Amino acid sequence: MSEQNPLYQDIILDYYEFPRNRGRVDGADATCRGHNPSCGDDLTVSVKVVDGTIGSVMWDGHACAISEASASMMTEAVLDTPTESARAWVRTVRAAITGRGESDPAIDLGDADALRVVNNRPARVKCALLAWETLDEALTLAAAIESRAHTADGDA
Amino acid sequence: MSEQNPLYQDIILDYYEFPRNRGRVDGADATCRGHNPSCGDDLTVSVKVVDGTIGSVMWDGHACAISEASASMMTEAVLDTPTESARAWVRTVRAAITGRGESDPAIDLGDADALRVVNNRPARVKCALLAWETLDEALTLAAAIESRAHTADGDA
Amino acid sequence: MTTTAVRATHALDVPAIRRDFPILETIINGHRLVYLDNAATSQKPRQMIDALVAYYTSQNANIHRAAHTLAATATERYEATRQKLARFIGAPSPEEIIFTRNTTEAVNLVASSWGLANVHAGDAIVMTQAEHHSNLVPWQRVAEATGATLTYLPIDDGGMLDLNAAHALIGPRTRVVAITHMSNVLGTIAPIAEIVRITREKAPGAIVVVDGAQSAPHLPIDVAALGCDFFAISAHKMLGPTGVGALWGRRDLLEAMPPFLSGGSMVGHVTFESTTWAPIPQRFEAGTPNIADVIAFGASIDYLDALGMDAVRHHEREITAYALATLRARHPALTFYATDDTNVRGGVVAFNVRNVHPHDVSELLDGRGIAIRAGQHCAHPLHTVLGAVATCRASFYIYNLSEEVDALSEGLAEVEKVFARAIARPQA
Amino acid sequence: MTTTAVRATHALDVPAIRRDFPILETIINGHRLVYLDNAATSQKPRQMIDALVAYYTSQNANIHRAAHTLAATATERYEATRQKLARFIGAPSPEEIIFTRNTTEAVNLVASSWGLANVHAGDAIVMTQAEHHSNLVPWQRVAEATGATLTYLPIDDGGMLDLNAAHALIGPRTRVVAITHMSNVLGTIAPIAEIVRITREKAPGAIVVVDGAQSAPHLPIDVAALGCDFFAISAHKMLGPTGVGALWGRRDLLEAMPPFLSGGSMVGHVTFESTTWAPIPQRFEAGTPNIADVIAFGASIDYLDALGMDAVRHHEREITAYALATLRARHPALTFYATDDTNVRGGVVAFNVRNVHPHDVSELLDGRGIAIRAGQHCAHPLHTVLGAVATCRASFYIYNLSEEVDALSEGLAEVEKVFARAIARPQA
Ligand SMILES: Cc1ncc(COP(=O)(O)O)c(C=O)c1O
Ligand SMILES: Cc1ncc(COP(=O)(O)O)c(C=O)c1O
Repeated sequence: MSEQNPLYQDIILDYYEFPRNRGRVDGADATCRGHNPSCGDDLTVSVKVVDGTIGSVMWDGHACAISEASASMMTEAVLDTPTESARAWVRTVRAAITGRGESDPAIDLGDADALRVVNNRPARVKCALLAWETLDEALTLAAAIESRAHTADGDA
Repeated sequence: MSEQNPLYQDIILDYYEFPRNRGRVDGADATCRGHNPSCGDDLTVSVKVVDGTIGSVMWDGHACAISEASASMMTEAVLDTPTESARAWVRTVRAAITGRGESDPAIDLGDADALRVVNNRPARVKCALLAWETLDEALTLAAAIESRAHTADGDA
Repeated sequence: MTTTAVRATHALDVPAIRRDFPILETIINGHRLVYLDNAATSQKPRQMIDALVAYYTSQNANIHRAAHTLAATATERYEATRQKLARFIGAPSPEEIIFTRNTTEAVNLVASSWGLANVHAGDAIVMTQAEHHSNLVPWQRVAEATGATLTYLPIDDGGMLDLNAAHALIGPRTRVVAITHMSNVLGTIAPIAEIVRITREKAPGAIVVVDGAQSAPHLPIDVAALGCDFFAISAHKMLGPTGVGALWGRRDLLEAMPPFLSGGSMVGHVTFESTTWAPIPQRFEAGTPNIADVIAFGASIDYLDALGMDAVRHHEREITAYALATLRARHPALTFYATDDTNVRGGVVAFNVRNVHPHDVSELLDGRGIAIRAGQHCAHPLHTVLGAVATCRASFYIYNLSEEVDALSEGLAEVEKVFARAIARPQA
Repeated sequence: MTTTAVRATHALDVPAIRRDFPILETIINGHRLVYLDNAATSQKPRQMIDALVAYYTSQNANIHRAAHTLAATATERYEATRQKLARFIGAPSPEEIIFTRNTTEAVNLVASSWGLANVHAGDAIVMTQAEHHSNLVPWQRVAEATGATLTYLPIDDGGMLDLNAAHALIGPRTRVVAITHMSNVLGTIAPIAEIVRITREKAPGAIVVVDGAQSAPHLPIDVAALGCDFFAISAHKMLGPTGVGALWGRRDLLEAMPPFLSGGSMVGHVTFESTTWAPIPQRFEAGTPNIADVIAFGASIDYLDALGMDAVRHHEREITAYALATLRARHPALTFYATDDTNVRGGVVAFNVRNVHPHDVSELLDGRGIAIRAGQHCAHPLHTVLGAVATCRASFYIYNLSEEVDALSEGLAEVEKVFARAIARPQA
């Protein structure tokens, strides 16, 4: 661990070096790409929703250690949870990192609590949030596709 | 006369207040307009050349005291002189005012010598030269018209 | 900011303000500078100059593209000015503020990006007779490129916009209404909210573009209350550095507009084949912006904020009224071109001395250290309307004293002495 | 200018130079700043900062339009920078220099004014794979507007322009050759004179536009010797203020070009119906220019002139060679992207640490006060060619010391320690 730089805590480096759920979900309901043009972070999140619960979620791409560690943490946190709790996770991580918005008191961030190190570092906040925001988008997309499918069913 | 400002010598004010040869030459060979967009000086010089000599020359328009005085001085200086001497006058005045270019040692500037007051005043040099430069243009134009007329004669 | 010039009341503490402007100590031709050319550019408080020096001596870095500390700090401070300016002019969001070089570039941005995409042959572009070239020539070019027609709303004898004419001339074909908030020659203030109301009623598809170059430095501005679509300013006229201007635009319009200049920083992703654009405001800020000056402009806004724009306006009404009364009383050979009513005018005063060219007036005043402007003030067409080849223009700001009006009057007395015989003649 | 750093010999007196740059004393995260982000923007000598302060505290006025003393002086000093810059880059005449905000605007000016008027469907615009977005996106937009095609000259493994490809790809349909003199990622120098020769032979109707943003600060420039048609620079990369750039263009081309932005100062005469344009360079400088910064840029040019651009180049070759040798020797996990031959490259060094994202490298270096840049450096397409998501970039200038290269190396050792396990894996 770096003595100078609190960003690179063991837990973050560990997630970076041993990525969890890296890859693409086969037959994903939604796949979204998150891009941070200023530094080149580029992550893709794919997700499969089964009966309102996140059945599979993976991330892929290349980004900085904070971004990639955060992406692994994200997949661990929301796998097998209802999409509503996954949304609550996104809000809670966002609140923890930016100090803005509501957090869900029922959620214990666990390892993801380490992401707070980017507090007050605007340039790194984007990195830490990238996977979470991209998940959020993917869930919105999945819901939209789902509801369109239902409407189509109704029409048929 | 202004104690503060050497520009407004009696001789310049006199020319300004009692303009010489102001108006337009009837049946002019060439009429040119000189414009100084930064301050709004706007002078028109018209000239009639008879047997290579300036038979009539007048100026018209509105400009600052230096410009207008200079225009009156110009008409007095070159009236009834051969166009070649008029050109030499233009060069000599230009050299006196800007310190650049050749002057004709045979020319005694007379009243126009007062225009030297604009030396080192780039913004006013344009004013003092405006009528002279415009005369220069008018003479060039008159010569071009004349030579075209001759060519036309030759062709006929 | 801690300025010594902050006052709770409505009156500016002008002597305290003057101490913040080092240039006011300058000696010009043997006299202490009397700076009455504020419509051309304002002078600068040491707070702005100090901000520039601080930036270059301890904070300088390129922004937006790096994570190193200097760059992150510079980015934050650059964006802070965007927030300050948004608040200062009542813009709903800082993302609606685009930094440009000056008002001229801001108007060009609208004319080129919105205008070329939305104005069509047969459409009408409506301006006023009092426009500065910067809010006129770009629209002439749009008209030429698109086949639109040009309409100029007339001004009346007091230099005020003729609202009846606006009612008559703004109509369903109108696509752009481009209008100067405060004339840089006459000082008169256009009734923008009323023009917007007429435009919305008569020409719902039209945009209202306001040239705020002269108003933002001198009047409290609330673009939301004005109701216009675009508002353009220049920092250098409002205590800020040269090289910075801004365009405020309504978010929905900006978001639908194609880029203006292109290059670094305004893109999303670039491939050899094609390019996606960044969101606003970055989409309209191509290349390395004028970082230092935008940051320093923040100090100028702070300064005006601390004075209070109501107090600024109050001071200018007073000094303008004093100037008009003094000059009219003491100098019968002067012609003025606009109403004296300071309810509807600011501190720009155009005049002429009978039979004396403005250039000569300004020359003689300059000999006494008094800086006014002589010429056509980038408003050639207006001068045709006024029937004046050129005009003299004195213009006031927060640091001007009534003593400086007196100095101007004494200077004009010298002009009258030098040109006594010319003035005695009837008007040429 | 009296700089303590002037030397008659070929070696720069770097310690003396450093005393002219106050920011180099700044403490960043507990360490003295090591500024290696010069390709993004250079730091500023006190001579430039002093010129700014002097301008705002005793000379500030708008230019070109008034006869009062301040305005006349400001005009002269503004024009003096034009003369200095013309001399500095070997332009035949100061009238061929147009001041812009930055390189980006300079390229946009050519693309918009010359390009839209002269490029037609089926014409080819030839660039290189190494272009900065600022010399790429504007040409993509010209192609889109006109129906022209885009061709990119490839670079070889050493990051050098492939001249054989230039011979093959520049042809009779070529109308524009737009090329970066020195790559802002690779540091490699393009053989401009040779490209011009090929262009004149193969495509006599084409213009050669050179992006000199990275070359003008670091190499002696002689546009007449290069033989190109346009040359664009940014002052902020060459010791000057932000907010100033310049375009040099061949007089006959500039004189035939329609205006770019329009408004005040760039007109001849304006009527309600139409407008005539001012001669060059005024035609291309609409509105109040960045007067203060142009004047201050004059001090930066004086500073570089006093050092001598040969000496600047010599210093940068030395420090670049030292950096490449040191980093290659001590850091086997580093990948570089260009030739080490300092005959054909300048002091911009892109690299990557195996399996470590550039953002993390720059973050750890920043913790030690070392400013480098991480990302795609406004060259997305080039990064595709390099097969790198992003790169780290260290870039040197006149004030950099070999000790700073050593500090960079120590910082990279920390990166290697923190990311030891990731680096030990094979390349991802
Ligand atoms: C090669 C090159 N071209 C163009 C630019 C753009 O310069 P600016 O951002 O000053 O317009 C840069 C720098 O960012 C550059 O390095
Ligand atoms: C009313 C008005 N509009 C536009 C401008 C143009 O401003 P700038 O030259 O800063 O672009 C000016 C000032 O010159 C002005 O007074």
